[in-house]
Amino acid sequence: MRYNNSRTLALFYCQNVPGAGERERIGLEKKYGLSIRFFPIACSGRLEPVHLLSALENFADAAYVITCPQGMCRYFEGNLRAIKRVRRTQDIIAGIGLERERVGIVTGLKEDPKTLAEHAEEIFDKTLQMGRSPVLDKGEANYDHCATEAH
Amino acid sequence: MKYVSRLKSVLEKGGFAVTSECGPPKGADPQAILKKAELLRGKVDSVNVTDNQTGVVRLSSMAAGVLIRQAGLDPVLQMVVRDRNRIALQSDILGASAIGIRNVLCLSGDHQSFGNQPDAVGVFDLDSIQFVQVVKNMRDERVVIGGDTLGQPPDMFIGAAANPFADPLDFRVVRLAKKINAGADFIQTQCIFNFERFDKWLSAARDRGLTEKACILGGVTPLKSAGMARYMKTKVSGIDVPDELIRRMECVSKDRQREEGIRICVETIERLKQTPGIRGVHIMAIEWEEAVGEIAQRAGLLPRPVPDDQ
Amino acid sequence: MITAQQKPINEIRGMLGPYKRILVLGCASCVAECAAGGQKETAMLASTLRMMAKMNNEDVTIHEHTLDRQCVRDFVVRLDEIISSYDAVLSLGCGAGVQAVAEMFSEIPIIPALNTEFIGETRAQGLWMENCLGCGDCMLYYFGGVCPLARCSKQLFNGPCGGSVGGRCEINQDVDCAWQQIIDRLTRFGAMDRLEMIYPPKNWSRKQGGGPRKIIREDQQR
Amino acid sequence: MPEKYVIHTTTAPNRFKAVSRSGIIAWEEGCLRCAVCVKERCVYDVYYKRKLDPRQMIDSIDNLCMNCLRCVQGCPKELITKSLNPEYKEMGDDFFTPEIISKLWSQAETGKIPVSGAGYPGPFSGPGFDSMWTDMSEIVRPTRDGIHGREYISTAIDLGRTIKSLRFDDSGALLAETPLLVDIPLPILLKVPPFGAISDKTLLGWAMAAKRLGTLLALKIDDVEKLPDQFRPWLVPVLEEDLTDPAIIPVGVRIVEIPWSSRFEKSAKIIKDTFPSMLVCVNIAMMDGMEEKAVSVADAGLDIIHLELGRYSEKEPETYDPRRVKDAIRSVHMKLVETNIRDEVTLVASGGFAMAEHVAKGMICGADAVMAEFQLLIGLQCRMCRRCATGLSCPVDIQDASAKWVAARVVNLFGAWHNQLIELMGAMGIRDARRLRGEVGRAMFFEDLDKVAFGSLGSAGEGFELE
Amino acid sequence: MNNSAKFRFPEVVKTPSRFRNPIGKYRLHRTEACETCGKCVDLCKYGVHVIRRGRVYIENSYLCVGPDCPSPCYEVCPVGALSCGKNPVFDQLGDFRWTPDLLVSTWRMAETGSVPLAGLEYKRGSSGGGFDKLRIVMKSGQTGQADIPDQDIDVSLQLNRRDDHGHRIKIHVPFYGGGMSYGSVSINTILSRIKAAKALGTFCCTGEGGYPDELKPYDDHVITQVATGLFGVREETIKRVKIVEFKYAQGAKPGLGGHLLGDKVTPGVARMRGAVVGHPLFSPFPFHSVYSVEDHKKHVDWIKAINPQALVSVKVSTPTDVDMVAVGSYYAGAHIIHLDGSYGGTGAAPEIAKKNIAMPIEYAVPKVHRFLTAEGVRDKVTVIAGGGVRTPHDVAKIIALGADGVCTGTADLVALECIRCHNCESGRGCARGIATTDPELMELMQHEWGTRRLVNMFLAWKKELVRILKRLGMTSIRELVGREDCLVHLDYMK
Repeated sequence: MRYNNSRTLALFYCQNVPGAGERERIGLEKKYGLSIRFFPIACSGRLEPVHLLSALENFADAAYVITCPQGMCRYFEGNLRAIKRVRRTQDIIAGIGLERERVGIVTGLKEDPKTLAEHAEEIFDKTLQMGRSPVLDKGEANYDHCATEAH
Repeated sequence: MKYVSRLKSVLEKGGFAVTSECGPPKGADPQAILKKAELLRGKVDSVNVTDNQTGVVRLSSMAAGVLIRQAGLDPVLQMVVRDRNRIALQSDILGASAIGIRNVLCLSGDHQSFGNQPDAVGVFDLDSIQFVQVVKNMRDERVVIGGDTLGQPPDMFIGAAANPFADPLDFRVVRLAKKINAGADFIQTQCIFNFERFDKWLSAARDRGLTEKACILGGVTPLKSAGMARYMKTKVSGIDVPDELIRRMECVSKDRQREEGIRICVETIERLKQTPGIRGVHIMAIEWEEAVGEIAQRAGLLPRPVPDDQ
Repeated sequence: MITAQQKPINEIRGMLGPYKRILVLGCASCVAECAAGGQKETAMLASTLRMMAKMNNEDVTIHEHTLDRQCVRDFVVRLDEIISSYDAVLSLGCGAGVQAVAEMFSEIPIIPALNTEFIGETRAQGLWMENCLGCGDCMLYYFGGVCPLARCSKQLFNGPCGGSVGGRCEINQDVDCAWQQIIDRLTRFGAMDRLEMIYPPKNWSRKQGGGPRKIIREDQQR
Repeated sequence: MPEKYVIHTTTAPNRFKAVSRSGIIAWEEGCLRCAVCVKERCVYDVYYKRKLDPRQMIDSIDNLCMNCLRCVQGCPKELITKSLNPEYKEMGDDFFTPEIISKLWSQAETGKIPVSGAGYPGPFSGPGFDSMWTDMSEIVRPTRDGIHGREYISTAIDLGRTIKSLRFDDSGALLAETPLLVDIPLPILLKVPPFGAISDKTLLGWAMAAKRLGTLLALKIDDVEKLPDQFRPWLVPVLEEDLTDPAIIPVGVRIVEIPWSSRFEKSAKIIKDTFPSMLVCVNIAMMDGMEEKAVSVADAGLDIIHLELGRYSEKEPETYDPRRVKDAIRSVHMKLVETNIRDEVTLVASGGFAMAEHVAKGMICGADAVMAEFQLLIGLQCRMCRRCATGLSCPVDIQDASAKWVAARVVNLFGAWHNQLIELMGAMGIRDARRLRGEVGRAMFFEDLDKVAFGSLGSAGEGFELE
Repeated sequence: MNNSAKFRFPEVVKTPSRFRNPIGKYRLHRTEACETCGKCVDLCKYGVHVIRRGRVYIENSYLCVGPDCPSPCYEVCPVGALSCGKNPVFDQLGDFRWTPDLLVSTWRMAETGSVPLAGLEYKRGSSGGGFDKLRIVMKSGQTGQADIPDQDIDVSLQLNRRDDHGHRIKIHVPFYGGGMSYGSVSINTILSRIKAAKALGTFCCTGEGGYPDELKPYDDHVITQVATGLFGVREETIKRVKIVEFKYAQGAKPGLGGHLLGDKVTPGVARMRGAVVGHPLFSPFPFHSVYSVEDHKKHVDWIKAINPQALVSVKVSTPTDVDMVAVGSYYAGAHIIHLDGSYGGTGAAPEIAKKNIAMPIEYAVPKVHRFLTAEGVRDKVTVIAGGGVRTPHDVAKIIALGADGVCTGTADLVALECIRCHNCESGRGCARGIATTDPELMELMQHEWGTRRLVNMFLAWKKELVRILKRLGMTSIRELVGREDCLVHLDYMK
């Protein structure tokens, strides 16, 4: 059951993304097994680089964020901040020789918002095209230091 | 006129070099420096010109060097990094070379707080070792810091100082090595009273092959009195005067202490002449330039070889 | 506030060289404010280093911990219980913090992860400006609250140099001429007379006259 | 206090961070690091204790925050906000609501009854048990001091048949056979839920909990073999089909459950013939006709009726509605009362009891005891996400939990329920749980009260507006 | 106090939040694009924007009324720098009974002395029953009373209706403050409530925690409580007051005793209650000396023997037989029957009790009113309802159902910026400095501020009650008592 696909994607998504309900999510989890770990968040602005890094460090081949469309954030600039933080994270991982694409952010479009399922599929396809993350061992996810200091 | 470094030529010919120093005056009178220089003429190969020694404002060492050069002596231009940044230092090297100064002694310099300008900023843009390297690069690679190429490179015999008596002992040899590796052609040491310590240092330097790479001139100073001996031991950091030497000074009457000082100095030079790896002496007769001739004479260092440029 | 920025990751990695058990040590004071060495940055750096180690198949243990202040012994001493588990400490403190930790734990290498920059002001979100050199002899009265030492590129004391044009410094169009600001401010509150005198050479002994400076306040001591 | 009145609990910490109702969103960009930061002034030190769990990506701040909003209201740059947690909102279902689930988590963790300040925050009333209030009396009721009290309140009940009267022969010897009874110290039986990431360790933990609580664990008959023999007296094997071969009944159990069918009497006879001292429980699904079935079980002289709301068992999925349980129990109870046989049989209900209050209310409606099932999972931090039922892995890896931890959590949970029952019974002036059964006189029902109070408030003619 | 001609209601003194960022329903946001044209500053009549040193700041985001705004700044900003949205914090405030709207509008009343201008539902919550499904029936358009000045509408209440030799006490508003003990709340909270009670010409109850000396100047406005623990009850305290309240039960935890956690028993609390510092205190349930109405009468007589003129109030919760209890209390000699409904506040109670035991006040009041009326004694006793009364509309509704007046509790605390986090009982107590005895936390609130907030809120309540009475065509709140015809219930409306 674990790693029934060869990649693991950590997917953080704003609760306002269409089709992000629990029911839909269970459907997606069935489809992807543990290949995608879904993390609904109250606002993409809640996500810090350390969350993305932690995901990459511990279990994920790629860590992506899906935000609500620009101008739709309940916190006004949560999704804008998320974009900056993702860029910063990309700089950090690039600095250690990881591909920038292992971290990314997708912003929904106001006019034609995609569902969580559509986003997930696109991002997961991208993930499959990447190699296995050199950070992860070939085996199990590692949570040895589960208590990472967060902020 | 083609100038050459007399110090360099003596050493290149395998001679035992003799240098001394004279401090520029606290005033603009050229005669003050020329008078001192005159006392040294024919007694030494080259004359160190100190650079605002102990942080006291004096006639510039560059100007004094020029005066001495013009008087036909071979100056060793002392330059401290305390007062000039890298622009000034490099520029002064070029200027010194242009007017015929052929020796430079690269120093950190005494801290400004010791002199009469305690409020001054201490520049210390480069340290002495970096400075040695910079001069070497200017001379050999024709480049200044940052990589710009020079037209005509300076012609400098590069010196540096070493103090075998400061702490930590083990690192003193490392520091000597760094100076020599940075490009020092010759080394003038702090004045030697404690041979036990000096020998340890020198033998470590020999073991590293440093005595082959650069010419080490042992520093000597004639003691004027027992009081001076005690003062140097206790008040001047980095100078080590053994107690037995102080006792020896104390054992003679006050009016004979100068004579005793010269005798000790001559003995020291004799011993240095026998020491493998020592290529000369640097006689620092502090405000007592008159003594230099006598010391040189009695130590069998005279006459000095006739310089090539004369 | 002291400002700092993280060193390039490869430089840090290089310094960590042979060490196997590393404590990444943050500081929750100034460097946290400038987002260089706080708890969050510490977690990020530790995570990054762990990833690097994994990528290179190195068996390295990296933990993080953040002190309230690295430059205060009372906080630093709390490391006493854990320090022996590590081969090296990677400090995200400012230079003062790094040295305070080093001073207390002489047996273990302390490696700086930051470049300490300057004493500065938080001008705007994400913008920090240098405005003090810590010269020990404040002259801001004469200069209308703008320090020519910190903010004039030439550290001039007696008025703008010939490079001041349109309120800009010759260094760069982005740099304000401190002297223009000084003059503007003094003019505004009618104190230009303060600039009539020749400001005497600066007394640098307050900054470096006696080697590293210290402040001793007996009333504050125990 | 005598052992029988107390359930000992010890804190059993969460293995995973609990999903919390809301979370702090604190933006760092623009943070001034004030000298007197509102974060440092947090009464609960949540910022100081902050940690990130990378497995769940849960920031501990969300669990520790007590919602005083002082940081939100104090941050000079208004960088801190509180937001509802999308995961929390989606937990469970409309019966096992997120609020109930998280309350059960904390009871299982601490063994303490939920206590809070301020008034009741919930809706005025609701369907099912939420439309009942229990009564109390101002003055003339026995004294008690709740769980802190000096007087004992018994929550023990008996399972099995009782006889209406005792008869003696001339010598004074008892004529009637004394009925077989199993007494349990609290009116709650445990039942292995129909789904869940259940491993042998989990089962063992539950059995340990049942033993420690002195109650019973109902489980599939095949699962009995997975447990050490020593637990047999606390297990109730459940047969899903009629019994033909008594050999499959594990020796040492005291009660066996069989399904109601047209042949249930035959199955029961086989059991009673083979194990004369064994109690037989008959499972009747909550659906039309259950009343008659219950009467038939009682008439057949069997011991226990298990009225089950058959949800996930897929037996009667369409009839599932936990809020009907109240009425189902009342209906069966009343039928048994009418048939004059109520006291001769034990009525156990299962399927609609999410909170301690439901136990008391279920008993008031007529049950002798209730069975808890999903609570056994929720106590282990289950979120009722039902991923396991669809073949997905459990987000809190229940299957990996140690039996010891499982037992401690379940004991804590029902220890807390026990104390809540005592609170409620104390307020009602009832000192014995057996007297709670069918005591509708000490309950108030929304429908009745509402109609009496407001039924006449119904007219607003032309030219009027409502405010 | 009896000389009502002299009494004047206090003026509203604007009293903003004691926190830097008051919480509002909407939130405005300004981007860097702002060019400081100042249009928004001019346009906004709520004072949201301010201009300072060449920059416009959003200073009072909480005053924004969102879509209710007649001239929304965010629609006219020439560079589109402004946007408006619901404050996300708002969503997670409150609960079914105290909705975020109710909390915020109560805060607004406590700040300004008026109901909110726009944007907030301040009349009812969303509990789905009782008050929240009752509506007041008003004649459309103007009524004859519209021309009467507000001050001529009488909202006062005579508390002694027995015509005995007890004090003749009139309260100038139809509500007084319910019991909150010294220990469960801070002295600042107590002082705020009692000072507000004095200013408004009404009373406030000490609860069962003693009678702190700080209250001496307000003796004429204090109701002191005698409860099962008898904490702090002394002859002297009984003599000092005009009203004594027996607490038989508390609506939030009927049938259970009181419980003050050890942490809250500070030296001051211990001294007041005659207890040991740091040890939890229990009030048993019920009075162990009262097993009948006759026993109860002995209690009442005891008070009357000590303080013959004192009015006696009997606080009971709401069991099925609440009507019997009320009648019994009347015959035992009580002046006031104080019914405490099950959904009221508390410093700490098991959740199982708060929700499940005894009936909501909306049921108890008509039951008692009808029974007392049938018994022919309704005019002889004052019925006070408490436990779940949150708004002036709730006051009007419960009076129309048969109460004479109401008793407030949670609303007072909300005015003091209680946020209903439900943590009154934990650790050091209320993190917002209201229900705590922690010296540091107590400092968060000063009673001068608290008094002004409470006065403001109750003046807003009074104003709203007057408005309701006028629309109902009444000149006195007495006319409203038991007027069920002024109410409809949405579930039963034809």
